[in-house]
Amino acid sequence: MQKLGMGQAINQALREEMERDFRVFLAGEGIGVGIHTSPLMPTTGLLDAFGPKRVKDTPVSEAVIAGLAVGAAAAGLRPVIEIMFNPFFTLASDMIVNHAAKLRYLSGGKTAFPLVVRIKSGAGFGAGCQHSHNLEAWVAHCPGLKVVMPATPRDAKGLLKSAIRDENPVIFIEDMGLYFAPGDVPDEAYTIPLGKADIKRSGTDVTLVTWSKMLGVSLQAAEQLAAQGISVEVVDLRTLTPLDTDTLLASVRKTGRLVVVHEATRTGGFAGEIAAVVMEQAFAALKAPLRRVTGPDIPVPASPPLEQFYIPDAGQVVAAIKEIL
Amino acid sequence: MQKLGMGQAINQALREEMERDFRVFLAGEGIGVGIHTSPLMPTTGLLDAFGPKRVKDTPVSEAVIAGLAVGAAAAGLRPVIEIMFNPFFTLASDMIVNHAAKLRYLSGGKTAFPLVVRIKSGAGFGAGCQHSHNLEAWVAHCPGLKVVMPATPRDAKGLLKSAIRDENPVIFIEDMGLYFAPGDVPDEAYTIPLGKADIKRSGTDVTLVTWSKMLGVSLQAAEQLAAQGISVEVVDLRTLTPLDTDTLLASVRKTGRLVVVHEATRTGGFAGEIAAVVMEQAFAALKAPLRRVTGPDIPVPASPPLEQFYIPDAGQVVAAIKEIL
Amino acid sequence: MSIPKERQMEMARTMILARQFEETLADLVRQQGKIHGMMILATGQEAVGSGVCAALSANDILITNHRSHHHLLARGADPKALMAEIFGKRTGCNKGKSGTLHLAVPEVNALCTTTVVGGGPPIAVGAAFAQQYENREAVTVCFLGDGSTGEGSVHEAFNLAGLWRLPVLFVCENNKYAAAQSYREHTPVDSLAARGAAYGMPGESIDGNDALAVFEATRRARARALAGEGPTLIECLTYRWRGHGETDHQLYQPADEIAAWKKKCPIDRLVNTLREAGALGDADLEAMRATAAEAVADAVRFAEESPWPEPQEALDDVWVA
Amino acid sequence: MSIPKERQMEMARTMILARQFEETLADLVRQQGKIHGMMILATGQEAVGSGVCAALSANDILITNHRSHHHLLARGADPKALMAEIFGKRTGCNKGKSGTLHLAVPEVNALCTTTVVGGGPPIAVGAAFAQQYENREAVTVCFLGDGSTGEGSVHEAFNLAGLWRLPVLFVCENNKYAAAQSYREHTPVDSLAARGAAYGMPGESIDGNDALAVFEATRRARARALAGEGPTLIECLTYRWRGHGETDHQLYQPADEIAAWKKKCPIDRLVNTLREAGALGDADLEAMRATAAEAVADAVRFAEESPWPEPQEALDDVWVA
Ligand SMILES: Cc1ncc(C[n+]2csc(CCOP(=O)(O)OP(=O)(O)O)c2C)c(N)n1
Ligand SMILES: Cc1ncc(C[n+]2csc(CCOP(=O)(O)OP(=O)(O)O)c2C)c(N)n1
Ligand SMILES: [Mg+2]
Ligand SMILES: [Mg+2]
Repeated sequence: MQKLGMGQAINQALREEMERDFRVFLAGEGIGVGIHTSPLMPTTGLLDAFGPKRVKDTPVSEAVIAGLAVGAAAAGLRPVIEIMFNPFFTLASDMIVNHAAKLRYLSGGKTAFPLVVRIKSGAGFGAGCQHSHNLEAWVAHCPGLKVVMPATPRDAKGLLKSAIRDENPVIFIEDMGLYFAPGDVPDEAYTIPLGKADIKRSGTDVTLVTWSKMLGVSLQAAEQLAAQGISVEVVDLRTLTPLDTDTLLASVRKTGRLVVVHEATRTGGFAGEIAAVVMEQAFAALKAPLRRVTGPDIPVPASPPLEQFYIPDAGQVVAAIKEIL
Repeated sequence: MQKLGMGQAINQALREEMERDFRVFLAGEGIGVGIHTSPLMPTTGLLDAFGPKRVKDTPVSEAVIAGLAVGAAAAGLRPVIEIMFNPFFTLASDMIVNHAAKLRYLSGGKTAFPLVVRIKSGAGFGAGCQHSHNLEAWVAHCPGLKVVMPATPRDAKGLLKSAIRDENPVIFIEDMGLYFAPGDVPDEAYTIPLGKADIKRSGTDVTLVTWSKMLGVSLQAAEQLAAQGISVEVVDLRTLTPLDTDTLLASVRKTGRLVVVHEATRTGGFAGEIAAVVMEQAFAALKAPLRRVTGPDIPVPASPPLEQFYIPDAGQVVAAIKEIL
Repeated sequence: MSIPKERQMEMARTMILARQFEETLADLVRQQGKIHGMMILATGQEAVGSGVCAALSANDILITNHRSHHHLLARGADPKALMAEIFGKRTGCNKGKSGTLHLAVPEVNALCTTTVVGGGPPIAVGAAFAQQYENREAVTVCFLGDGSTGEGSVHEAFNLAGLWRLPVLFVCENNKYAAAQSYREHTPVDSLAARGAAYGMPGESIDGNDALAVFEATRRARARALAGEGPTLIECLTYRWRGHGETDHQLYQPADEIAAWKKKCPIDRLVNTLREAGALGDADLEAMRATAAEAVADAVRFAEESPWPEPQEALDDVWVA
Repeated sequence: MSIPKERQMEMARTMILARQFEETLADLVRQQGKIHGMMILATGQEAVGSGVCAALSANDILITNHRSHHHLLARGADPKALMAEIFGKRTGCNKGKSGTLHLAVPEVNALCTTTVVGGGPPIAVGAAFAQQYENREAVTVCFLGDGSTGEGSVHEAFNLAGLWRLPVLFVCENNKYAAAQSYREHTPVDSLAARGAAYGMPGESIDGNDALAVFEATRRARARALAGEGPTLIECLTYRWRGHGETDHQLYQPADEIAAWKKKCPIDRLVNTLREAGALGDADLEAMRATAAEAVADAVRFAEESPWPEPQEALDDVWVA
């Protein structure tokens, strides 16, 4: 088994899919010649491996990067584009939301837009709110888009490969805080299907639903609570849409308690969707109020102590769980 | 008491605030010279009344319309801009979300952005999903923005006046389906504070939370159920953020049952937030599962029967309520 | 290089068809009230659609905008399927999902119509990229309006197309208005074509009511694109006879301006040229008109007789399963 | 019109201050590891900030971008408050909310710094609109990079400024790179200034390492703007000595290119001109350097000694109550 960071795992997925299918190409800002040369970054080395025809450095133009993907997909290619930081998704959002997500429907099913939008995301690198703004709830509210948010190198690789092979537009959100920590990645070829959550830790007292970087925080909390005899089931959604309601509901029916953890700001975050689904479909099983552990309703501040305050930590998760036990 | 459509009520609010404060100006596409001359539309006649200096027809350029508002607000004016249809908010979203909402925070409270973004919204006019896409959940997920969605002419006028006087950026979403039906509007001057929900009908058996055009559907349903002895309390949020949790929770604590009705698509819609708040803070009072009545998870289709299928109706609301009684 | 006669005849035929198709639509909306929703017509601009499409090959891709009927009919889309779609019927080319505003007809390589102003050019850049990537002997044509050049997305697309020398033709229909706003109220310069220079792209301003000039400009630009010389911006100067949409009162369009442009009718112009060249006799013209009328009548009949979609069908076609 | 001596001295002073301030920052980040996050420096570009700001009045508004220290110092922002902000301290000009990337200093009418590339021009258009609306005797200056011209928002802003003849100066620092991408890899034309023509706006390309030329161009453009003649695009040709940010390895910048530009140091250039004109002696120069060094040392001391914000303070400043 290889040990790879999530950046490297993504790099492997891109490489393998590009080797497999000539129609796959990459476009984005600084994905070929970049300012970083770390081998841990997701696109390092791909320009050398595949050449400037397939690895396209673009101008600073998020709308046309996204348009490039939409048009190229319509015309038969399989674009994988990168949005450098999540807040810049706004600039691509017309192309993704009004076009990639809708044009197939508008054609009555005659066209398809098999494209992947990789978005680098997350707080924690001190650049402030114009670089750090978790907007997964936006895309998860758009029929026609699938939304994937891996938490481990293994999942990232398998899910990205599925995303590239999917015939629908997929938003693939990568928390940059996960690029560097190594994790197990199988040596042999594999994919992981979209739309399947993964129980990263089983438990019986409370269901903790999370995704992306907050998985680590959640597992830490679960570990701490285990020492106190509290058994936490940690459900890593992996894919926000389509949402794996079966896994979610089965877990809540078992534990009767729900905590949702995400880094995005609270109000209007995707925890609300989880809450609604559970309250609709597993109400009878619920024994306690919901708790959300999320970023507060503020922009991400730049100063280190302020940014740390923003990011949810294991202590908050432990406290939230204890409140409802 | 005057009888005005919501378009006229908005027109009056704009007029009064422009008369009151020279710093208020309007900008948008076709807000001065437009293709429609109906006196029922919100900006009709304002160019004649205030001249081209204060009523600015712009090119088709949503990003700079929004930037105009951000910069003019920073420099001391009080802009009210219009986004012609909600899906085009995407094109303005960087300016609104990364700038209007964040720049005050980034300045450490030294600057302020007193601006209003009026967005024309809603399904039902047969133009399809690139014109109709309810995206209030996006803006409600952005700290730094207030989000107002009036359901009656009276509320629209009073809320818009408050929005224009507010020192923060306010997103004011108008369902075009409400422009024409007349309603009571006080003759004397008044404002309605942001952040206060309004109980449009009191009841004891179930709390129905809604906003904007779905208020009408909800009241119809309540009427029908009243005839069957079922007492529905209809809470019109009016402002999504800041959310009036007091009114919301008091109602649910009274009735023990919650239904949320919105026109936006279901997954990731703002009903999730309502569900989460209730499940967190009024869990003990809940007697039954949540029901959401919303647009289905599809783009808004153009063909009349398909579009009708998209829009939630009173029958669906009645059925949802009966399921949880 | 002269224009083959059959191309000239094709242009006349498709212009007449587009005119009749749209006049019928106007009547269906205004007099008969049979069609729901916005109705955006291109009456007076037919030479652009027909001139461009006559110069293309089957492999070429079309990306068009909210004012698209003349493009699509010129490209050979089936009038029945278009009409049924505009009515919102299940037999429409997009099963009623699109309506008149976003007609997609991949059968004739018209891959998408977007009604987001400025939405087309970035997508066209993507389609042209695919053609370049796979060395297809083909170009992409993108129709855009004068008003759309206010959108940043158009600029981004021009810039990337110029930079990567993509095989794309930006055909700008400058019909003097963006909704109720006249050209110089939305753009600070007289020539849109001149903006090509800002992107290393030739820009040409032509008489958009002269189908033959449009054809020639398209042929030249297409040849350049196929030779790897990159994109071209073609500004077609034309005029919108009718309102922005059928509910528009056109109060901002001076009556004499409309009248003057009606005198420059693109159909009369081509027909007269062909007549003078002896290429088109009265009988030919009558036959063309009759064929068009029949096609439109058939289309309306087909649309009216077609069933509405079942409400539940709204749930289909979001996803590729 | 000659440039008042005191202005020339001011330019020399602020350039020297900016250089020292940023060299100290580089050291704090690289050697001392005392500052967290991105660090984007303008070393080599100081003439742009200083030349522009020396030509402005107190009422003029500044909108700047991610590479802003030289603009803000030239504008007269307090080095202590800037340094403390860059450290993330509570005494920073933005209480630690902004860090180095979005410094806002309304005290000197620098209303906003946006690190969204292309975000500044639309906002500058709004500020200039306010000035025009209230007939203020003032202009807005917007700094932007060569790479930012790829963004559609910049085009929309240029178009509206040209259309409404707004009193705005778009000062484009063409430092030859947008992150790792060289100018001709992101833009298909040689001159950005020439793009002004597409918006009915004069475009001027000047030597951005010549503070006096920058001053003159700014003065001219400002006068035009105040006379109601609208915006100007000033392209300042300059060069980024250091990497895009302090973690950049600069592998894509040829060593001889960097060396050649270092020979064109904008500070040496102005200093030599002033020396030759007899306006600046050795002692004056030494004094300027010493004053700058002291100001920077004070700023660092202030920043280091200042308290961190309390975590809960993150909750403040979102709303006007
Ligand atoms: C992004 C966006 N903004 C606004 C509109 C509303 N709108 C539809 S067509 C139009 C005018 C477009 O003018 P032009 O590009 O000249 O095309 P024309 O209608 O003249 O063919 C406007 C503003 C839209 N559809 N999309
Ligand atoms: C919208 C957006 N896209 C991408 C980035 C990442 N980024 C930051 S600076 C930069 C390059 C900007 O180049 P230029 O405008 O020439 O300014 P310079 O850095 O050379 O001063 C990029 C791509 C960003 N900050 N904003
Ligand atoms: Mg037009
Ligand atoms: Mg640069």
